[in-house]
Amino acid sequence: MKVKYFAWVRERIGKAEETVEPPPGVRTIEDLMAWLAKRGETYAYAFETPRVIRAAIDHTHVKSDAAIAGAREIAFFPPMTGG
Amino acid sequence: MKVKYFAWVRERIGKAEETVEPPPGVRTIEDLMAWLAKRGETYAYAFETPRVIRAAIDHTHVKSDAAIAGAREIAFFPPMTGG
Amino acid sequence: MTANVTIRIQQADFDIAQEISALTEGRTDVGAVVSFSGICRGSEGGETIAALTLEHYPGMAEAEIARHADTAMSRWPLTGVSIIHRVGRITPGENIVLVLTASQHRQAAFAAAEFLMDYLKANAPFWKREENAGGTSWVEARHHDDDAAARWTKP
Amino acid sequence: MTANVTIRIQQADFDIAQEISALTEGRTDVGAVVSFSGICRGSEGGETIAALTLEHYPGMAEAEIARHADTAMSRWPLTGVSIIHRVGRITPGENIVLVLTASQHRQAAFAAAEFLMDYLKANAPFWKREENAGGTSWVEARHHDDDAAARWTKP
Repeated sequence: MKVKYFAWVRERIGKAEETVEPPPGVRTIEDLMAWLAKRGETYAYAFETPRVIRAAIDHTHVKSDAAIAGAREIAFFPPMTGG
Repeated sequence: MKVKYFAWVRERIGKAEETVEPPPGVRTIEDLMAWLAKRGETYAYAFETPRVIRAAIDHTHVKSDAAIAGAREIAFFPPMTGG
Repeated sequence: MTANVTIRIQQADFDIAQEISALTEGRTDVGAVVSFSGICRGSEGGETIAALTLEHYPGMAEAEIARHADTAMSRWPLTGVSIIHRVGRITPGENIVLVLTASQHRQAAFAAAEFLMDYLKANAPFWKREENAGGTSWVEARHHDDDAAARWTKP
Repeated sequence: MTANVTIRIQQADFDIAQEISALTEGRTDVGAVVSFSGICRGSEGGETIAALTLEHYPGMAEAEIARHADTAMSRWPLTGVSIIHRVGRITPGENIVLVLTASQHRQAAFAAAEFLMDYLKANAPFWKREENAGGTSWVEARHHDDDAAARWTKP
Protein backbone atom coordinates (compact mmCIF):
# COMPACT_ATOMS: atom_id res chain seq x y z
CA MET A 1 0.00 0.00 0.00
CA LYS A 2 1.01 3.57 -0.62
CA VAL A 3 1.71 5.75 2.42
CA LYS A 4 1.84 9.56 2.24
CA TYR A 5 3.19 12.04 4.76
CA PHE A 6 2.41 15.74 5.07
CA ALA A 7 3.75 18.82 6.88
CA TRP A 8 6.07 18.01 9.80
CA VAL A 9 5.39 14.28 9.54
CA ARG A 10 6.82 14.48 6.01
CA GLU A 11 9.73 16.69 7.14
CA ARG A 12 10.68 14.41 10.02
CA ILE A 13 10.59 11.25 7.90
CA GLY A 14 12.31 13.00 5.04
CA LYS A 15 10.05 11.72 2.30
CA ALA A 16 6.57 12.54 0.98
CA GLU A 17 5.46 9.01 0.10
CA GLU A 18 6.51 5.42 -0.17
CA THR A 19 5.10 1.95 -0.72
CA VAL A 20 5.11 -0.35 2.30
CA GLU A 21 4.14 -3.99 2.91
CA PRO A 22 3.22 -4.30 6.58
CA PRO A 23 2.94 -7.86 7.98
CA PRO A 24 -0.55 -9.35 8.56
CA GLY A 25 -0.54 -8.47 12.27
CA VAL A 26 -0.68 -4.77 11.40
CA ARG A 27 -4.44 -4.30 11.27
CA THR A 28 -5.27 -0.71 12.24
CA ILE A 29 -3.96 2.81 11.72
CA GLU A 30 -2.54 2.62 15.25
CA ASP A 31 -0.75 -0.65 14.44
CA LEU A 32 0.63 0.88 11.26
CA MET A 33 2.02 3.92 13.09
CA ALA A 34 3.71 1.65 15.64
CA TRP A 35 5.13 -0.51 12.87
CA LEU A 36 6.37 2.50 10.86
CA ALA A 37 7.94 4.03 14.00
CA LYS A 38 10.31 1.01 14.10
CA ARG A 39 11.66 1.61 10.59
CA GLY A 40 14.34 4.01 11.84
CA GLU A 41 15.17 7.12 13.79
CA THR A 42 13.40 9.54 11.46
CA TYR A 43 10.21 7.45 11.67
CA ALA A 44 10.50 7.12 15.45
CA TYR A 45 10.75 10.93 15.63
CA ALA A 46 7.76 11.48 13.31
CA PHE A 47 5.54 9.06 15.25
CA GLU A 48 6.83 9.82 18.76
CA THR A 49 3.40 11.13 19.84
CA PRO A 50 0.96 9.07 17.74
CA ARG A 51 -2.15 10.55 19.39
CA VAL A 52 -1.53 13.97 17.77
CA ILE A 53 -1.19 12.47 14.29
CA ARG A 54 -4.23 12.37 12.03
CA ALA A 55 -4.78 9.77 9.35
CA ALA A 56 -6.79 9.34 6.17
CA ILE A 57 -7.56 6.17 4.22
CA ASP A 58 -8.24 6.72 0.53
CA HIS A 59 -8.86 10.46 1.07
CA THR A 60 -11.23 10.07 4.03
CA HIS A 61 -10.41 11.04 7.63
CA VAL A 62 -10.29 7.98 9.92
CA LYS A 63 -9.68 7.33 13.61
CA SER A 64 -6.65 5.43 14.86
CA ASP A 65 -8.64 2.21 15.36
CA ALA A 66 -9.73 2.12 11.70
CA ALA A 67 -8.88 -1.11 9.86
CA ILE A 68 -6.37 -0.71 7.05
CA ALA A 69 -7.38 -3.83 5.10
CA GLY A 70 -8.04 -3.00 1.46
CA ALA A 71 -6.62 0.54 1.68
CA ARG A 72 -4.86 1.79 -1.43
CA GLU A 73 -3.49 5.02 0.07
CA ILE A 74 -2.99 5.89 3.71
CA ALA A 75 -1.86 9.37 4.77
CA PHE A 76 -0.42 10.66 8.05
CA PHE A 77 -0.35 14.33 8.95
CA PRO A 78 -0.57 16.82 11.83
CA PRO A 79 -3.86 18.57 12.73
CA MET A 80 -4.92 20.72 9.80
CA THR A 81 -4.38 24.47 9.68
CA GLY A 82 -6.05 25.56 6.47
CA GLY A 83 -8.53 28.32 5.86
CA MET B 1 -42.11 72.43 14.03
CA LYS B 2 -41.26 70.70 10.79
CA VAL B 3 -43.05 67.43 10.01
CA LYS B 4 -41.81 64.98 7.36
CA TYR B 5 -43.60 62.05 5.77
CA PHE B 6 -42.11 59.06 3.98
CA ALA B 7 -43.22 56.17 1.76
CA TRP B 8 -47.01 55.56 1.81
CA VAL B 9 -47.56 58.09 4.60
CA ARG B 10 -46.10 60.72 2.23
CA GLU B 11 -48.12 59.37 -0.73
CA ARG B 12 -51.42 59.36 1.17
CA ILE B 13 -50.94 62.89 2.52
CA GLY B 14 -49.64 64.11 -0.81
CA LYS B 15 -46.71 66.07 0.54
CA ALA B 16 -43.23 65.27 1.82
CA GLU B 17 -43.01 67.90 4.55
CA GLU B 18 -44.70 70.88 6.10
CA THR B 19 -44.48 73.17 9.09
CA VAL B 20 -47.21 72.79 11.69
CA GLU B 21 -48.13 74.58 14.93
CA PRO B 22 -50.06 72.09 17.08
CA PRO B 23 -51.92 73.54 20.09
CA PRO B 24 -50.44 73.10 23.60
CA GLY B 25 -52.65 70.08 24.36
CA VAL B 26 -50.75 68.05 21.72
CA ARG B 27 -47.95 66.64 23.86
CA THR B 28 -46.92 63.26 22.43
CA ILE B 29 -46.35 61.60 19.08
CA GLU B 30 -49.71 59.87 19.55
CA ASP B 31 -51.42 63.22 20.20
CA LEU B 32 -49.74 64.69 17.13
CA MET B 33 -50.94 61.83 14.89
CA ALA B 34 -54.51 62.25 16.18
CA TRP B 35 -54.30 66.02 15.61
CA LEU B 36 -52.84 65.64 12.11
CA ALA B 37 -55.52 63.05 11.22
CA LYS B 38 -58.12 65.79 11.64
CA ARG B 39 -56.52 68.10 9.06
CA GLY B 40 -58.41 66.50 6.19
CA GLU B 41 -59.27 63.36 4.31
CA THR B 42 -55.75 62.63 3.06
CA TYR B 43 -54.42 62.92 6.62
CA ALA B 44 -57.22 60.78 8.01
CA TYR B 45 -56.32 58.11 5.45
CA ALA B 46 -52.57 58.31 6.23
CA PHE B 47 -53.13 58.02 9.98
CA GLU B 48 -56.09 55.61 9.89
CA THR B 49 -54.06 52.92 11.72
CA PRO B 50 -51.68 54.92 13.92
CA ARG B 51 -50.19 51.85 15.62
CA VAL B 52 -48.46 50.75 12.41
CA ILE B 53 -46.84 54.15 11.86
CA ARG B 54 -43.33 54.73 13.15
CA ALA B 55 -41.98 58.10 14.23
CA ALA B 56 -38.66 59.83 14.68
CA ILE B 57 -37.86 63.04 16.55
CA ASP B 58 -34.78 64.85 15.30
CA HIS B 59 -33.52 61.74 13.47
CA THR B 60 -34.01 59.34 16.38
CA HIS B 61 -36.65 56.58 16.51
CA VAL B 62 -39.21 57.22 19.27
CA LYS B 63 -42.28 55.45 20.62
CA SER B 64 -45.76 56.89 20.32
CA ASP B 65 -45.77 58.15 23.92
CA ALA B 66 -42.63 60.26 23.38
CA ALA B 67 -43.02 63.95 24.23
CA ILE B 68 -42.72 66.31 21.27
CA ALA B 69 -41.75 69.41 23.26
CA GLY B 70 -38.62 71.01 21.84
CA ALA B 71 -38.60 68.88 18.66
CA ARG B 72 -37.33 70.61 15.53
CA GLU B 73 -38.20 67.83 13.08
CA ILE B 74 -40.70 65.02 13.49
CA ALA B 75 -41.06 62.28 10.87
CA PHE B 76 -43.79 59.70 10.28
CA PHE B 77 -43.29 56.61 8.17
CA PRO B 78 -44.25 52.94 7.76
CA PRO B 79 -42.07 50.12 9.13
CA MET B 80 -38.74 50.21 7.36
CA THR B 81 -37.82 47.87 4.52
CA GLY B 82 -34.18 48.69 3.78
CA GLY B 83 -31.21 46.39 3.41
CA MET C 1 -4.05 51.36 13.93
CA THR C 2 -7.40 52.99 13.66
CA ALA C 3 -10.48 51.45 12.10
CA ASN C 4 -11.61 52.49 8.63
CA VAL C 5 -15.26 53.47 8.51
CA THR C 6 -17.12 54.26 5.29
CA ILE C 7 -20.84 55.03 5.10
CA ARG C 8 -22.44 56.08 1.85
CA ILE C 9 -25.98 56.39 0.53
CA GLN C 10 -25.89 56.74 -3.23
CA GLN C 11 -27.76 56.13 -6.47
CA ALA C 12 -24.70 54.66 -8.20
CA ASP C 13 -23.69 51.01 -8.02
CA PHE C 14 -20.64 50.04 -5.95
CA ASP C 15 -17.53 48.02 -6.74
CA ILE C 16 -17.03 45.37 -4.06
CA ALA C 17 -13.37 44.70 -4.95
CA GLN C 18 -12.55 48.39 -4.66
CA GLU C 19 -14.34 48.68 -1.33
CA ILE C 20 -12.50 45.62 0.04
CA SER C 21 -9.18 47.11 -1.11
CA ALA C 22 -9.99 50.31 0.76
CA LEU C 23 -10.28 48.29 3.99
CA THR C 24 -7.15 46.19 3.51
CA GLU C 25 -4.66 48.22 1.42
CA GLY C 26 -1.44 49.07 3.22
CA ARG C 27 -2.27 47.22 6.41
CA THR C 28 -1.24 43.74 7.52
CA ASP C 29 -3.42 43.40 10.61
CA VAL C 30 -6.52 42.27 8.68
CA GLY C 31 -7.02 38.51 8.65
CA ALA C 32 -10.66 38.30 7.60
CA VAL C 33 -13.03 40.32 5.44
CA VAL C 34 -16.70 39.45 5.23
CA SER C 35 -18.84 41.09 2.58
CA PHE C 36 -22.59 40.93 2.25
CA SER C 37 -24.23 42.11 -0.94
CA GLY C 38 -27.97 42.40 -1.12
CA ILE C 39 -29.27 42.07 -4.67
CA CYS C 40 -32.66 42.90 -6.22
CA ARG C 41 -34.45 39.65 -7.10
CA GLY C 42 -36.74 39.19 -10.07
CA SER C 43 -39.59 37.67 -8.12
CA GLU C 44 -41.02 37.52 -4.63
CA GLY C 45 -43.42 34.79 -3.57
CA GLY C 46 -44.00 33.76 -7.17
CA GLU C 47 -44.78 37.29 -8.39
CA THR C 48 -42.52 38.95 -10.94
CA ILE C 49 -40.80 42.18 -9.90
CA ALA C 50 -39.86 44.65 -12.64
CA ALA C 51 -37.95 47.01 -10.35
CA LEU C 52 -37.63 48.39 -6.85
CA THR C 53 -37.48 52.06 -5.99
CA LEU C 54 -35.74 52.85 -2.73
CA GLU C 55 -36.57 55.94 -0.74
CA HIS C 56 -34.68 57.06 2.37
CA TYR C 57 -34.78 59.70 5.06
CA PRO C 58 -31.73 61.86 4.34
CA GLY C 59 -29.84 62.79 7.47
CA MET C 60 -31.50 60.20 9.67
CA ALA C 61 -30.42 57.27 7.47
CA GLU C 62 -26.76 58.27 7.66
CA ALA C 63 -27.05 58.89 11.42
CA GLU C 64 -28.73 55.53 12.06
CA ILE C 65 -26.16 53.63 10.02
CA ALA C 66 -23.26 55.45 11.71
CA ARG C 67 -24.72 54.63 15.12
CA HIS C 68 -24.97 50.94 14.20
CA ALA C 69 -21.42 50.94 12.82
CA ASP C 70 -20.22 52.42 16.14
CA THR C 71 -22.12 49.75 18.06
CA ALA C 72 -20.54 47.02 15.91
CA MET C 73 -17.07 48.46 16.51
CA SER C 74 -17.61 48.55 20.26
CA ARG C 75 -18.87 44.95 20.33
CA TRP C 76 -16.30 43.30 18.06
CA PRO C 77 -12.60 44.01 17.44
CA LEU C 78 -12.99 45.31 13.89
CA THR C 79 -10.32 46.95 11.77
CA GLY C 80 -12.89 48.40 9.39
CA VAL C 81 -16.54 48.67 8.40
CA SER C 82 -18.06 49.87 5.12
CA ILE C 83 -21.76 50.25 4.51
CA ILE C 84 -23.11 51.41 1.18
CA HIS C 85 -26.85 51.60 0.59
CA ARG C 86 -28.25 52.48 -2.80
CA VAL C 87 -31.41 54.52 -3.35
CA GLY C 88 -33.49 55.21 -6.45
CA ARG C 89 -34.70 52.71 -9.04
CA ILE C 90 -32.99 49.31 -9.04
CA THR C 91 -33.77 46.45 -11.43
CA PRO C 92 -33.45 42.69 -10.81
CA GLY C 93 -29.85 41.52 -10.64
CA GLU C 94 -28.59 44.92 -9.46
CA ASN C 95 -26.95 45.53 -6.08
CA ILE C 96 -28.96 47.20 -3.31
CA VAL C 97 -26.68 47.18 -0.29
CA LEU C 98 -23.11 46.32 0.70
CA VAL C 99 -21.84 45.62 4.19
CA LEU C 100 -18.13 44.91 4.67
CA THR C 101 -16.48 44.05 7.95
CA ALA C 102 -12.75 43.47 8.48
CA SER C 103 -11.06 42.00 11.53
CA GLN C 104 -8.07 39.97 12.62
CA HIS C 105 -10.25 36.89 13.03
CA ARG C 106 -13.23 35.51 11.17
CA GLN C 107 -15.75 35.21 14.01
CA ALA C 108 -15.78 38.96 14.67
CA ALA C 109 -16.12 39.79 10.97
CA PHE C 110 -19.02 37.35 10.47
CA ALA C 111 -20.90 38.38 13.60
CA ALA C 112 -20.56 42.11 12.91
CA ALA C 113 -21.71 41.76 9.28
CA GLU C 114 -24.82 39.81 10.35
CA PHE C 115 -25.56 42.29 13.12
CA LEU C 116 -25.29 45.24 10.72
CA MET C 117 -27.51 43.61 8.10
CA ASP C 118 -30.17 42.69 10.68
CA TYR C 119 -30.21 46.27 11.92
CA LEU C 120 -30.30 47.78 8.45
CA LYS C 121 -33.31 45.62 7.57
CA ALA C 122 -35.28 46.49 10.70
CA ASN C 123 -34.18 49.99 11.71
CA ALA C 124 -32.55 51.99 8.94
CA PRO C 125 -35.06 54.46 7.42
CA PHE C 126 -35.31 53.08 3.89
CA TRP C 127 -38.49 52.01 2.11
CA LYS C 128 -38.88 49.85 -0.96
CA ARG C 129 -41.60 50.31 -3.56
CA GLU C 130 -42.05 47.43 -5.94
CA GLU C 131 -43.09 47.56 -9.60
CA ASN C 132 -45.00 44.42 -10.48
CA ALA C 133 -47.77 43.21 -12.75
CA GLY C 134 -50.39 45.02 -10.65
CA GLY C 135 -48.65 48.40 -10.79
CA THR C 136 -46.60 49.57 -7.84
CA SER C 137 -46.87 48.72 -4.17
CA TRP C 138 -44.86 49.36 -1.02
CA VAL C 139 -42.98 46.34 0.24
CA GLU C 140 -44.31 45.24 3.62
CA ALA C 141 -41.93 44.87 6.55
CA ARG C 142 -41.41 41.31 7.67
CA HIS C 143 -41.78 40.44 11.37
CA HIS C 144 -38.97 38.05 10.73
CA ASP C 145 -36.60 40.99 10.26
CA ASP C 146 -37.62 42.52 13.59
CA ASP C 147 -36.94 39.19 15.28
CA ALA C 148 -33.54 38.96 13.61
CA ALA C 149 -32.62 42.44 14.84
CA ALA C 150 -33.94 41.72 18.33
CA ARG C 151 -31.63 38.74 18.88
CA TRP C 152 -28.66 41.14 19.21
CA THR C 153 -30.23 42.93 22.17
CA LYS C 154 -31.14 39.83 24.17
CA PRO C 155 -29.25 39.61 27.48
CA MET D 1 -32.37 26.66 -11.63
CA THR D 2 -29.39 24.64 -10.56
CA ALA D 3 -26.77 25.76 -8.08
CA ASN D 4 -23.35 26.94 -9.25
CA VAL D 5 -20.49 25.16 -7.51
CA THR D 6 -16.84 26.13 -7.96
CA ILE D 7 -13.97 24.54 -6.05
CA ARG D 8 -10.38 25.43 -6.86
CA ILE D 9 -7.01 24.95 -5.19
CA GLN D 10 -4.46 27.19 -6.83
CA GLN D 11 -1.22 29.12 -6.39
CA ALA D 12 -2.60 32.24 -8.10
CA ASP D 13 -4.56 34.95 -6.34
CA PHE D 14 -8.29 35.25 -6.97
CA ASP D 15 -10.51 38.14 -8.03
CA ILE D 16 -13.49 38.39 -5.67
CA ALA D 17 -15.57 40.58 -7.99
CA GLN D 18 -15.14 38.09 -10.84
CA GLU D 19 -16.07 35.17 -8.60
CA ILE D 20 -19.20 36.97 -7.35
CA SER D 21 -20.20 37.74 -10.94
CA ALA D 22 -19.88 34.06 -11.81
CA LEU D 23 -22.48 33.27 -9.11
CA THR D 24 -24.93 36.03 -10.00
CA GLU D 25 -24.57 36.78 -13.73
CA GLY D 26 -27.66 36.04 -15.78
CA ARG D 27 -29.83 35.00 -12.88
CA THR D 28 -32.36 36.99 -10.89
CA ASP D 29 -33.06 34.52 -8.09
CA VAL D 30 -30.05 35.57 -5.99
CA GLY D 31 -30.88 38.03 -3.22
CA ALA D 32 -27.80 37.70 -1.05
CA VAL D 33 -24.12 36.96 -1.57
CA VAL D 34 -21.78 36.53 1.37
CA SER D 35 -18.05 36.45 0.76
CA PHE D 36 -15.35 35.57 3.24
CA SER D 37 -11.74 36.32 2.39
CA GLY D 38 -9.00 35.04 4.65
CA ILE D 39 -5.88 37.17 4.42
CA CYS D 40 -2.27 36.54 5.57
CA ARG D 41 -1.53 38.78 8.56
CA GLY D 42 1.87 40.32 9.30
CA SER D 43 2.01 39.19 12.90
CA GLU D 44 0.59 36.56 15.21
CA GLY D 45 0.63 36.98 18.98
CA GLY D 46 3.11 39.87 18.71
CA GLU D 47 5.55 37.97 16.50
CA THR D 48 6.26 39.20 12.98
CA ILE D 49 5.43 36.84 10.11
CA ALA D 50 7.42 37.22 6.89
CA ALA D 51 5.34 34.72 4.91
CA LEU D 52 3.23 31.57 5.08
CA THR D 53 3.72 28.54 2.89
CA LEU D 54 0.62 26.42 2.41
CA GLU D 55 0.84 22.73 1.68
CA HIS D 56 -2.15 20.54 0.85
CA TYR D 57 -3.04 16.92 0.17
CA PRO D 58 -3.95 16.89 -3.53
CA GLY D 59 -6.99 14.79 -4.25
CA MET D 60 -8.15 14.63 -0.67
CA ALA D 61 -8.35 18.42 -0.27
CA GLU D 62 -10.64 18.77 -3.30
CA ALA D 63 -12.76 15.81 -2.15
CA GLU D 64 -13.13 17.16 1.40
CA ILE D 65 -14.08 20.62 0.18
CA ALA D 66 -16.60 19.20 -2.30
CA ARG D 67 -18.13 17.08 0.45
CA HIS D 68 -18.54 20.14 2.68
CA ALA D 69 -20.00 22.16 -0.19
CA ASP D 70 -22.56 19.37 -0.73
CA THR D 71 -23.40 19.35 2.97
CA ALA D 72 -23.90 23.13 2.90
CA MET D 73 -26.20 22.86 -0.13
CA SER D 74 -28.30 20.18 1.53
CA ARG D 75 -28.64 22.22 4.74
CA TRP D 76 -29.37 25.65 3.28
CA PRO D 77 -31.24 26.75 0.13
CA LEU D 78 -28.18 28.03 -1.76
CA THR D 79 -28.06 29.12 -5.38
CA GLY D 80 -24.27 28.85 -5.47
CA VAL D 81 -21.07 28.15 -3.57
CA SER D 82 -17.48 28.98 -4.53
CA ILE D 83 -14.46 27.94 -2.54
CA ILE D 84 -10.96 28.88 -3.63
CA HIS D 85 -7.98 27.95 -1.46
CA ARG D 86 -4.49 29.10 -2.35
CA VAL D 87 -1.35 27.05 -1.78
CA GLY D 88 2.34 27.93 -1.97
CA ARG D 89 4.09 30.96 -0.49
CA ILE D 90 1.85 33.83 0.58
CA THR D 91 3.06 37.11 2.09
CA PRO D 92 1.24 39.41 4.55
CA GLY D 93 -1.68 41.24 2.98
CA GLU D 94 -2.23 38.53 0.36
CA ASN D 95 -5.38 36.45 0.11
CA ILE D 96 -5.36 32.85 1.38
CA VAL D 97 -8.91 31.63 0.97
CA LEU D 98 -12.24 32.70 -0.48
CA VAL D 99 -15.67 31.32 0.40
CA LEU D 100 -18.71 32.67 -1.43
CA THR D 101 -22.28 31.66 -0.78
CA ALA D 102 -25.32 32.89 -2.69
CA SER D 103 -28.95 32.46 -1.75
CA GLN D 104 -32.36 34.09 -2.03
CA HIS D 105 -32.13 35.27 1.58
CA ARG D 106 -29.33 36.48 3.78
CA GLN D 107 -29.61 34.04 6.70
CA ALA D 108 -28.83 31.01 4.52
CA ALA D 109 -25.89 32.74 2.86
CA PHE D 110 -24.37 33.84 6.19
CA ALA D 111 -24.86 30.49 7.91
CA ALA D 112 -23.44 28.48 5.01
CA ALA D 113 -20.36 30.70 4.69
CA GLU D 114 -19.59 30.37 8.41
CA PHE D 115 -20.16 26.62 8.28
CA LEU D 116 -17.80 26.24 5.32
CA MET D 117 -15.06 28.36 6.90
CA ASP D 118 -15.29 26.48 10.21
CA TYR D 119 -14.96 23.17 8.36
CA LEU D 120 -12.10 24.37 6.17
CA LYS D 121 -10.18 25.48 9.25
CA ALA D 122 -10.66 22.22 11.15
CA ASN D 123 -10.96 19.50 8.50
CA ALA D 124 -9.57 20.43 5.11
CA PRO D 125 -6.10 18.92 4.61
CA PHE D 126 -4.00 22.08 4.39
CA TRP D 127 -1.03 22.98 6.56
CA LYS D 128 0.62 26.35 7.10
CA ARG D 129 4.33 26.85 7.68
CA GLU D 130 5.30 30.25 8.98
CA GLU D 131 8.48 32.21 8.26
CA ASN D 132 9.37 34.34 11.25
CA ALA D 133 12.39 35.76 13.05
CA GLY D 134 13.33 32.31 14.39
CA GLY D 135 13.30 30.62 10.96
CA THR D 136 10.32 28.55 9.92
CA SER D 137 7.78 26.66 12.00
CA TRP D 138 4.53 24.81 11.38
CA VAL D 139 1.47 26.69 12.57
CA GLU D 140 -0.24 24.81 15.39
CA ALA D 141 -3.91 23.91 15.11
CA ARG D 142 -6.16 25.81 17.50
CA HIS D 143 -8.64 23.88 19.66
CA HIS D 144 -10.88 26.85 19.11
CA ASP D 145 -11.22 25.87 15.44
CA ASP D 146 -12.28 22.33 16.35
CA ASP D 147 -14.91 23.75 18.68
CA ALA D 148 -16.15 26.09 15.95
CA ALA D 149 -16.50 23.17 13.52
CA ALA D 150 -18.19 20.98 16.15
CA ARG D 151 -21.05 23.42 16.73
CA TRP D 152 -22.52 22.49 13.33
CA THR D 153 -22.85 18.82 14.27
CA LYS D 154 -24.60 19.37 17.59
CA PRO D 155 -28.14 17.94 17.68
